[in-house]
Amino acid sequence: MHGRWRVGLALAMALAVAACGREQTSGAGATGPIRVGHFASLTGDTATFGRSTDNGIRMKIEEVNARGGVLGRPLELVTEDDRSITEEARTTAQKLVQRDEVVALLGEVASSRSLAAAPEAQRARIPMISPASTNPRVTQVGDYVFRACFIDPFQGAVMAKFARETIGAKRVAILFDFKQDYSVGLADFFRKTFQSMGGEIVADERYTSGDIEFRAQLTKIRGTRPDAIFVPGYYTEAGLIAKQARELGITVPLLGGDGWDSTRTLEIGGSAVEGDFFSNHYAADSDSALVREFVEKYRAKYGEVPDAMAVLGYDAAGILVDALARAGTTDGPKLRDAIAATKDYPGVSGTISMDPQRNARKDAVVIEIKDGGFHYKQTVPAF
Amino acid sequence: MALLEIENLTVRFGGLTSISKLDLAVESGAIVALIGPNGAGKTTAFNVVTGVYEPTEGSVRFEGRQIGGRPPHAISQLGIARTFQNVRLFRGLTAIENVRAALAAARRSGSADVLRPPRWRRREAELNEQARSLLERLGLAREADAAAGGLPYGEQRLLEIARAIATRPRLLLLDEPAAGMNPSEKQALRELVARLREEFGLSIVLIEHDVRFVMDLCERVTVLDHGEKIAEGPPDTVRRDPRVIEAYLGTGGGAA
Amino acid sequence: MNGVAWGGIYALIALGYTMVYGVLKLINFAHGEVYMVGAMTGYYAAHWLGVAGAPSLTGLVLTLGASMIACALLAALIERVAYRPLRSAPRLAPLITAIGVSLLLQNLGQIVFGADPKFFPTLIESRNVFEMGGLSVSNVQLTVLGTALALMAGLELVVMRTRFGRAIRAVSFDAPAAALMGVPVDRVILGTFVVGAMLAAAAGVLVGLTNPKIEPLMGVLPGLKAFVAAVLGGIGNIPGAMVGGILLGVIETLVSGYLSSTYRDAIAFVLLIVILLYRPTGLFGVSQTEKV
Amino acid sequence: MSRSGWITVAACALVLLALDVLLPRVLNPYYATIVIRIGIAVIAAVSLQLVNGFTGQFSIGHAGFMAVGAYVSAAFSVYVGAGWLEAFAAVLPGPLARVAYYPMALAAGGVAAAVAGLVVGIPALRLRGDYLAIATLGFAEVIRIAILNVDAVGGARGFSVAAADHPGADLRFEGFGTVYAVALVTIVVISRLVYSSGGLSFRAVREDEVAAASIGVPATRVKVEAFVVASFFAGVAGALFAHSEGYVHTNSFAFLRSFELVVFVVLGGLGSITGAVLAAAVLTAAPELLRGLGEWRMVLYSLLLIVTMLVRPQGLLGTRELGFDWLRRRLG
Repeated sequence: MHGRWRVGLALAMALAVAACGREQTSGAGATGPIRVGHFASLTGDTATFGRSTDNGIRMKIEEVNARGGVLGRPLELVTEDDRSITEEARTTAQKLVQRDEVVALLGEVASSRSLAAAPEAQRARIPMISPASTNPRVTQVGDYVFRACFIDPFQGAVMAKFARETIGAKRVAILFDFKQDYSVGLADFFRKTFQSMGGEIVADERYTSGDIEFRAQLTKIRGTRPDAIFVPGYYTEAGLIAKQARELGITVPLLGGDGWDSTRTLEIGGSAVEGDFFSNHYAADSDSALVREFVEKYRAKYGEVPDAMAVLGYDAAGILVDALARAGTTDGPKLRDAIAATKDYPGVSGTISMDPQRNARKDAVVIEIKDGGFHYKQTVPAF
Repeated sequence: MALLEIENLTVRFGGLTSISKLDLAVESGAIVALIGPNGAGKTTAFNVVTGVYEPTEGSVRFEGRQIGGRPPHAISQLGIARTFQNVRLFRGLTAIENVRAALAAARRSGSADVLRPPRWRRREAELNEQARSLLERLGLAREADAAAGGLPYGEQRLLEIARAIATRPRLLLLDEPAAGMNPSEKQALRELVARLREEFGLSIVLIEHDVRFVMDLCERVTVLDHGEKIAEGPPDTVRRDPRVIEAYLGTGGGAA
Repeated sequence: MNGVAWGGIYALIALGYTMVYGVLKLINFAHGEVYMVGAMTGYYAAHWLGVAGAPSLTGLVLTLGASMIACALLAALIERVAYRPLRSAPRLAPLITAIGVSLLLQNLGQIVFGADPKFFPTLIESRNVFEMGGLSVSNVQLTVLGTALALMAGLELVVMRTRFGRAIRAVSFDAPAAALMGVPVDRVILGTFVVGAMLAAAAGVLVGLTNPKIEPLMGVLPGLKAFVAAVLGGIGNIPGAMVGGILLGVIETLVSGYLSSTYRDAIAFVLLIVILLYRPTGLFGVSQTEKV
Repeated sequence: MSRSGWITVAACALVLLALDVLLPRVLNPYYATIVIRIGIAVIAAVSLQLVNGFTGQFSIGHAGFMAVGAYVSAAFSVYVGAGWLEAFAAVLPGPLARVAYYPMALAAGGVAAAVAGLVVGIPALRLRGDYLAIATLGFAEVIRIAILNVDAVGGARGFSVAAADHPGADLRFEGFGTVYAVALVTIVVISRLVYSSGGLSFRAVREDEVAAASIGVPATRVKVEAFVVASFFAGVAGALFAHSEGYVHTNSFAFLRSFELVVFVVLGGLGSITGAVLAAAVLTAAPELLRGLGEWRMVLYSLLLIVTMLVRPQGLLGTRELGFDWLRRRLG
């Protein structure tokens, strides 16, 4: 019994130490480093995304610091984990704003968590840039909320155009993740655009994130004989869907969105994803010097090819740094105005301007999966 | 009219007949014993009367009302209380809480409990007083605030009786109240049962193995064996009944 | 067909729940995480043993063996540290340590294995061995089902024919009495955990074969559903868990195939509720009428 | 209620009002959010204690009723209440209009959850022990998935508690006073329910259902009552959650939340209201307090659970109440 009490005591002390641990680092004065907050899912369901954006952001911040920082001050990145939990995104954002006194917030990838946190940024008058939340409502929360990516309607429309014009598909089946608003949104806008271009949606099937079994839906889709299948989900399921589709003898190309952008798609899909296409924010094999340089540096630093989340994290941090320099101050409202005025910022994911709704306006690329790799297929310009 | 009238009662579980065509009447104010070897169906009879089991056939009437098949709590509210063979107290509650629970069970009012108007306080004090006096009458006053589960076995049996009486029954069913008691405790219990009948105007049916225990306590004895009534009458007659002797000896019971 | 393979996996996990429940009346919420660790150690074992690159049956057997041993050790450790000290505690106390262990393994898993999903190596080259109409059967599915059935048959043999099995049944029936009869209750309980964990480990490896995405949180939902399957069959009842698991797998697949995947997760629970309302102790559960 | 009772209530109201005004000035929004979440967790935990701790029924689906409360109250506010709030604001000063409106939103959530509790409770409470547990879990998941499929409350996109057609109506509400007043009401109501002679029925059912029936306690009805009352307060907690967060998503009410509530109740001590309060407060704050540990924080959190349970198998307080006699004298 004594042993047990001792363990309990040790734990209690660890708790106390942990509780006090961060307290000493408060107060970013006008001369110290400029603090930037990043709230992300470093653990939990969508840990991959949070880790990638954090890598991208960290890389950008280090680059800026190596060049002497901004406004004559170094940048300091404070990242907090929200465990992929909706309401914890809000507390992490508050913690960064209140305790770490960050000048701006970067995050989240998942739209639901961005929506939960955005009101806090708005209220504190601290600009927030979401690297990759594509749901239109995120930036509608208020004028301090921005995003570094295009929105679902655009991406859905891009793939609809691609399917109709480039592939020449007339009949398309949709298989989407009804629990991810991202997937639901893409499917919606794909459907609308594709139909308005004279195409026909022959099947509208659903799955749930976390599923590993799609044969039932795919069997139904097979019966409708589509020219292509739109699968606007995340890579975690896309590869499996492709694999099971091929097993069932479905040979038409699968089309996806930026959620496919992960080496995992290849790893799991293997030969099954060959000949499929997806829309993305950038193509790693693009001939743009900016992209090449970024990919090389990223690979040297982290030992892997950056996915879109890393790129968007990098660009979100880039937009912020650019705006800080133009604003000449860390003052929230002025920084907000500077971000809103972003025009033709040369990001890795394209040339970015903020539109009046605070969405990044830029081109999308379509990637083809060929020879076990991602290859640039074509650019679909912003419209 | 008898207080409790059981007519032609049969209880079957699957293919097993536990009680067969039992007739039994308990007059108001009587103390009746139900005896018989293990598995004779005595406790089953109690369970049917208190609504734990439904009769397969036959009728159970209490004060002229058909009660067979009614839920246990409703039967309790009509005025039948019981104790259990294997003592079922609310072990985590104190002795007095066990009694108060029974005093208050039938007249609960959640809104009064929450709002606690002055009359609620008066009633609460009253219940407390009643519970205490009941414990006193059973010699448990000193244990009022002790956890029921921690009481000595004999006191647990007494507390269970107190709890049963707290429901203000007219008929009290005691299932082997003397089990596990030594002779002097048994003697005390016998006196107590007799006294309770007087003080609370009860009719009592008790299940007992020990024929001697019921001898000078009960007016009538009913003997069950294998679910059937094999004898009925005043204790002395029943004791000499050859079928009773056979039933007891046949199961090797030296209880008689 | 695929539903049957899935059902086999649910059944394997459900067995662990049911056996532990049988001997301890404990819902071992950490069981889903043992399954996760089974898949993870299978992943590492396959790479370490060098069988990841070359699909072979020996590779599969070796991987299965390695992960079953690893999980057996893990389960023994969990039982010893988190459950045994609470043997005489209130019934819900070990339930909370079970939840604690479950959280611990999830979070440690994200640190030790990394939070990113991993992809289980191909231990069997997939091909269709049978196809008819909409029904196709792959050799992977057959392997999964075959292994699951073999393990279940093995378990049945152990439980019905060995001294250890008798001891398990004795403890399930009445632990204090079994102890009086000289059954080493502590060792039997430990053994039950170990056997359950080995089955869960096997389930983890088998899942890796059909659906290679594995990650530290993969145990949560299958763990819960396997528990549902165990209750469906009547918790504490070994054949019940097998039938419950396979039933759940088949029904889920049918529902997402013919109705809508939207309701697939809900259907498991709706089904459960309906069955419980009609048979309050599961399909094969013995209704225990309390002696009054 | 006696005069001293009224005085106590008035004093409590004053203190809460003072907190409402003062705390936002003292605490930054980050701590404020944590303090509010603690209040909400306390309400949910104490209400679950009535079912699990006092009536002895094992429900592990309490989050489902929070979800009902959260979504119904949020939908009520967005589609109906926003208009009322605007109408109130036309005749009353802003804060007063909000004070007048919020009880309605909370009541909407509470009543909806209570109805859900009744609908679920009547069939489910026939089940016993672990079968009941799994059925409640099942109902909670079914409720959650059903909500996920209702487009009017956002489905998978989540639901913002803001009415587009009534921009003037600020539906978010983050008053400490309100949350803690509700928490206090919950604690008082539930402790008065169980700590009274009539309330002994709950514990009698917990201790022995057969014996309880034998003294005239309608066991099934008592269980359903406990379930409905608990669901009501869970619904109120959900409503508070929705209005203080300003955005709700079904993910917040998954079975993990239900488990968390069960942990509060068992860790605090089954049958102890103050125990549930204590455990809910500590365990809600812990993940935030442990942030300094980085990725190890949840590891430590789970170790904390395990070790506490090993050291105190009966829960932090067992069935005792912390300073309850004092509180009872004050409020009685």
